[in-house]
Amino acid sequence: MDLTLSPEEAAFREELRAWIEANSPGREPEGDEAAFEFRKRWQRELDAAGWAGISWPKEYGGRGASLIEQAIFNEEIVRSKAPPMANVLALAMGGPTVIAHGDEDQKERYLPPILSAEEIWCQGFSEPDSGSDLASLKTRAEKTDGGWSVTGQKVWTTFAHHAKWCMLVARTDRDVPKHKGLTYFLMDMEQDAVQVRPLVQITGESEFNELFIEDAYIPDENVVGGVGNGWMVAITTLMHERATLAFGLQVQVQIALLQLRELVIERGLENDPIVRQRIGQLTIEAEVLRLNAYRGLTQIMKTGVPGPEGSLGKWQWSEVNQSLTEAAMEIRGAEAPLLESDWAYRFLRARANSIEGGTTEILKNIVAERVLGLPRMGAK
Amino acid sequence: MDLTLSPEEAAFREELRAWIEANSPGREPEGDEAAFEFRKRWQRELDAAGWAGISWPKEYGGRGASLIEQAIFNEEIVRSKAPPMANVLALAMGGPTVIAHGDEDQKERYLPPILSAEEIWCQGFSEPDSGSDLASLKTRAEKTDGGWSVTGQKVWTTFAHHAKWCMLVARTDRDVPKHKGLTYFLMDMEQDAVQVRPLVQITGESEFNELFIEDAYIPDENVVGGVGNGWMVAITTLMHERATLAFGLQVQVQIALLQLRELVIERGLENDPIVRQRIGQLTIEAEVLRLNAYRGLTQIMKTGVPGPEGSLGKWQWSEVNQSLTEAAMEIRGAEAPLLESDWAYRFLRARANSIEGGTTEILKNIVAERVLGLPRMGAK
Amino acid sequence: MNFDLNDDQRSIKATAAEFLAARFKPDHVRELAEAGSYDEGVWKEMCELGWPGIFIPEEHGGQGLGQVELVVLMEELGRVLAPSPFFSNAAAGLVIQTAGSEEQRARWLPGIASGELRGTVGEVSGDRAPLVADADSAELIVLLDGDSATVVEGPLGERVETLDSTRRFSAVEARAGEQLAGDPEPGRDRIAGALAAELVGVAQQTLDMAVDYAKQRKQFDTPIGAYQGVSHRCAQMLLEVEGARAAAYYAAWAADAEPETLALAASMAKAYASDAGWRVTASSLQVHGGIGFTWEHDLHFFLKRAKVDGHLFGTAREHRDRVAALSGLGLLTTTR
Amino acid sequence: MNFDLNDDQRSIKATAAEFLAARFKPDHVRELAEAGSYDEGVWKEMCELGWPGIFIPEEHGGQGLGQVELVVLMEELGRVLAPSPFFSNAAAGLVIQTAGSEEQRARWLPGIASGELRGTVGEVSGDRAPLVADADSAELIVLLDGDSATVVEGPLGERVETLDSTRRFSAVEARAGEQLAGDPEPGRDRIAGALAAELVGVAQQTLDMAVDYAKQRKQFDTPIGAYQGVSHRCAQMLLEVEGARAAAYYAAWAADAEPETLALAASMAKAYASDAGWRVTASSLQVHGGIGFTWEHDLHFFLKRAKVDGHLFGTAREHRDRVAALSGLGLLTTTR
Repeated sequence: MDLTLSPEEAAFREELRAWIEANSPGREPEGDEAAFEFRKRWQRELDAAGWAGISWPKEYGGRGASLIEQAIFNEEIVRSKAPPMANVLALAMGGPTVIAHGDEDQKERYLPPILSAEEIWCQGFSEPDSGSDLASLKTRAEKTDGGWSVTGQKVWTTFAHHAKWCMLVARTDRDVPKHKGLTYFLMDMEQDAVQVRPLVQITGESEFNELFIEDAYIPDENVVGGVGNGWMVAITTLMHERATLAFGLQVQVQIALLQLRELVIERGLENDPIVRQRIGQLTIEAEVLRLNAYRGLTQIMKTGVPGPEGSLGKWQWSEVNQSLTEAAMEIRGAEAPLLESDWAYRFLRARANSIEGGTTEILKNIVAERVLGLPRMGAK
Repeated sequence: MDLTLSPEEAAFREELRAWIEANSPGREPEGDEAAFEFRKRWQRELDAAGWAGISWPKEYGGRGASLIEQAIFNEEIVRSKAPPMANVLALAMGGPTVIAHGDEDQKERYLPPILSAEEIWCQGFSEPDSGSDLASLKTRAEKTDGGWSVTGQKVWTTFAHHAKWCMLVARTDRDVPKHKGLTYFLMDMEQDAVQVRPLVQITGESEFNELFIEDAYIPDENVVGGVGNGWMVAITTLMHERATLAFGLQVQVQIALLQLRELVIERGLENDPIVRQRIGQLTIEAEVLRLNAYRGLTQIMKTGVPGPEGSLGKWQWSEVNQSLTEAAMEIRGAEAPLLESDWAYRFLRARANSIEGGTTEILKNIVAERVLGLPRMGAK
Repeated sequence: MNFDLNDDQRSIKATAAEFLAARFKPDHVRELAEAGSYDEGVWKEMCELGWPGIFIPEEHGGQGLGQVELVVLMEELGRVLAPSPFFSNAAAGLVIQTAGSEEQRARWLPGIASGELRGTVGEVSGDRAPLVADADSAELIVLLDGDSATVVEGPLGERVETLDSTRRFSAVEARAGEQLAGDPEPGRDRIAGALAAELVGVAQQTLDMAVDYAKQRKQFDTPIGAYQGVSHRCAQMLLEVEGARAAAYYAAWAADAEPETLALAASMAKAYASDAGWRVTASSLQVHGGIGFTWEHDLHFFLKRAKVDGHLFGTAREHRDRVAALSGLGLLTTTR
Repeated sequence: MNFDLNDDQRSIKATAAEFLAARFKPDHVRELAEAGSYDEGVWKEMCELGWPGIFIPEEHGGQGLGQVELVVLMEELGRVLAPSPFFSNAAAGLVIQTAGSEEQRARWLPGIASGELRGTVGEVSGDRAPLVADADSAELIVLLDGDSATVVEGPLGERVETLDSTRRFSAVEARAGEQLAGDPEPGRDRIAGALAAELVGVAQQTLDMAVDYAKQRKQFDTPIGAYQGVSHRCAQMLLEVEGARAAAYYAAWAADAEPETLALAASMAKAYASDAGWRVTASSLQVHGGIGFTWEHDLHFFLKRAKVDGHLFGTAREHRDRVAALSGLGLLTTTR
């Protein structure tokens, strides 16, 4: 057991810190378009300096470093208040999925423009009627000459309005049990058959989109992992989502906790015993979240693949973040309802944490069945 | 809406208070046998003065008063620190079940000795393998000449060692779906075929017993509600359990809360903000419990039968009582582990609250399905 | 003893429910909320029905009913999330009625009862009242500061945006005005109790929405309400809604029939309902899943109202502490 | 960076688990608990294996390993609920090793390491230490009182009965003795961390029991573990066990490798594990239903140990407050 950085890891961090300090792009501009362009430029700079695909293999343009170094990178980006990269879904999920299940042509075609942010990716899994039950999705792909014609609706699609490629799961065979008839495609978003409509959230903002797809064309060579294997390929994407993105989330919790402590001091509540219990508990839970994130990485590095334990981290994160933002409301007292503070926004936004990327109910099912080995629901 | 006592109710309470003050039997003696005899004597006195079956019809020896008066009686007994009556299960559950489902002979035979505590009753529903799933019980009754021969095992049987009669549910037909093959019997406990073994609890005490029944004889006339109707009759018993006993439980919570406040003062913690929040919350929950108990009575008086809402009260009571005893442990701090205080016992005893008389999981099912009308588990 | 509404109260409830369901359909409430405005026509109708004066004595132009009847209306108004100055105006009436001198009551209550003189109440903290409902339209603003209540002329203050866009708030600077003669505490307790009842309505509505959705929505070929993860959550919501309702009606009854227990009962109701309101509406969102997180679904308006109500006229924490103080070493509360 | 035991530590863990499973079978533990006694033979074996000195430097007769190795043993001891003076003796060693002068360490540590001179630690509150494990058999009693630690000769005190009959406690009057030279705080933190690890073992065992039972026990023709009411509860137990384990091992690592974060890490571990230990064992009882409430089932011994451990060397509330104090406005903790 050794929680200190190895000399290589320490060197990596030092180099990265120095580089970020020298190259930090400053404050993000206002406005969605401008901010996104800014993030793309920032990613190009990171990529040029070899920081874009930390844990990707060298042969595909990555750094070939360990997941620990990937985690250090994520921590340092947040810590330094540098903006995130533009192509986060492709870097964390799409790329690793192509690396795991794509053929050589696909790897050559898709991976470089992911790293350079030339081609942004989005994820088309969820549908209005198949939230947690992914395998029940209804978007269908009909075979045509040399490709597929896709029709359906997707929802909760981040970055869809910026994206060139969509990781799309669609039904290619309606005559087999529902998990078996799915195929994983890379769909070109630049066609009229794909319409993007922003989805306004309860916060008033719109991070997500709906996709309306009508007779979109996808060539055969854009099938990843083979026709009918979409379920398995999609699981790879989701496992990477929970394992890798979760890491960045715990860092954000640490930052939010710092800000919450500042709020407590600002309000003169640092000696309020009830507030202290609350902050103490949140500090402990955030630390446990951080430790479990590292334990998770250690596990993945040993076994090679993210396991169902990643669900624990996502679940715990959602509880800590909800509890933290509720604590901020309590600390703000009579003024908590005012929208003038960012805390009111964060408080509302946190309600989605226990739904997005797997509802807590589904995560508990996964933990119960796949980690604890309890019988599946409905088993006799 | 009128939460004041009506003139009749107020007069009832005054009369009762005066009577208890004049007739209070003093402290219960030590030892199970002696204490039980004491409670029997006390019940006989109450019965002689017309206080034993407050809400039972006059024709069966009761007072013919309302459930509100029954509730007032229960409150006053606890408030005055008088001992409980000996035959609680028969008064609250067995008698009302006979009144609802028994024939005239049965009413005449069984009801008077319940009131006078001449014949104590116990309840034989639960079995080791059929805790929440009552209908899966395995104790079987085979038809013999003029009666039934019963074999099986029962558990969690309070007062079995004092009891003359057992409300026994047994399977009389194995060839029909499980709810349908049950029959409700009154089994004579005074036969060698019925062995009683005390069941030691985690508290070290034994309130409950196991019954080992081997070829016990029950005559035909001891079937209540007809052969094959045991499920329906048993539900009546359980409804009365949740509706009526719950009332006494909330009064006990009020008393415990008083003692907890005394503990807080004794420890000099009355200005500790965390303790105050805890006590404040418990006070509120205990009050809500009390109010809901009265609302429940109002409902029963309107509709005539206890409904599934009684499950809410039992569930809420278990949470309040567990929370209250845990608070006592926190307030006792470093000395909480010591057995010298009664709080340590109560704390352990409270763990059973969410299991006995219907687990919280089952109560939530009942509320979800029967109050909210949600689909049954496993529904498609 | 009868823990149930009497026939008159039940009839008020049924009439109010019907009226409000017709006037405040979800789409209309959404329109008003998005515009940050009220429906003045419906407010006029309410005035014609005598609602603003329901608890005000007949001698002052009211209906001469009590806090229980007010609370019946508040619950129903919460159920539809009525964007309306009803609450702020009633709050002013409650304080003036309980703390005003005979002359002050005679001067102000008739206008409040008829809706011709609109009032509101703000709680001062430091040198301002940060969140005063409808101070931008009320003609009479009662400022509560510790144990004093001062009446100043409105409209006043600066509009502020809160989470709850179905109610209009302003920040008002503290200032001198006409002092009310009596203790404002009982009035404040009645206001807290009225908010508790509004929270009951809000929570009940989101529970109903969750139950309906859980019956229809299928996942893995099964209605989600057949999963204990959802059904037990709904049962918990019911427990809390019923608890809040019992506490809110008890507080209302105490205000009318047993004023000496009002302070304790009101704090119990506001503490319990503030927690329950938030927890139940948040639980309903979890049952709804992603759709509940969208602006186009109505749920969020309820969630936000519940959260904001929880912070008005004392948070749960403040009221819990007061309950601890008021219950002290008190004797066992038995049946009254 | 590697958040996992190294090969040596894994081997210690496996050996300890095997040894303890053989020596402390449930029926034997029950026998000892009901008699209120320890198995002296097994204690001798532990001494022969060098366990009492696992963290004590070789120059003082120990194995020269660290807090992580001690915590590995504590977790395994917790798993079988070993009735043994191991913990109390280790506690004395931890305080003397960190707060004793060179001479004091040389005088006492070898006896503690070999088990020939048994020690224990009591926390004084007012004029007595109300709960000192094994004070009735220890020859050396360290009394902690604020920032002073005093060594007095044992055995001492009066046996007291606690919820946990698998451990023997006495109340000891405060008295004068030989002062330890240094600050007892790091020693106390190591003790709290060791208890956190014991709680992890206790909780893990009851989680395993719950999962096994949930697979076998059928109700309504279905294994109860197929109901979300039970399966989600078990998932929650796992979350808390894993959280407690992460915090406990981190605190142990900090003691060995980064003493400046020990205080914070130890308080985090003890607070989290005290809550988790109690909640997980209580949850296991709920999963077991009635059978878990009987004396004849083993579960209650675990539940009681967990509750009592939660109150030793600082309750969750005390440690949480200390976490708040120590984290203050501190900077973000990034990877070390």
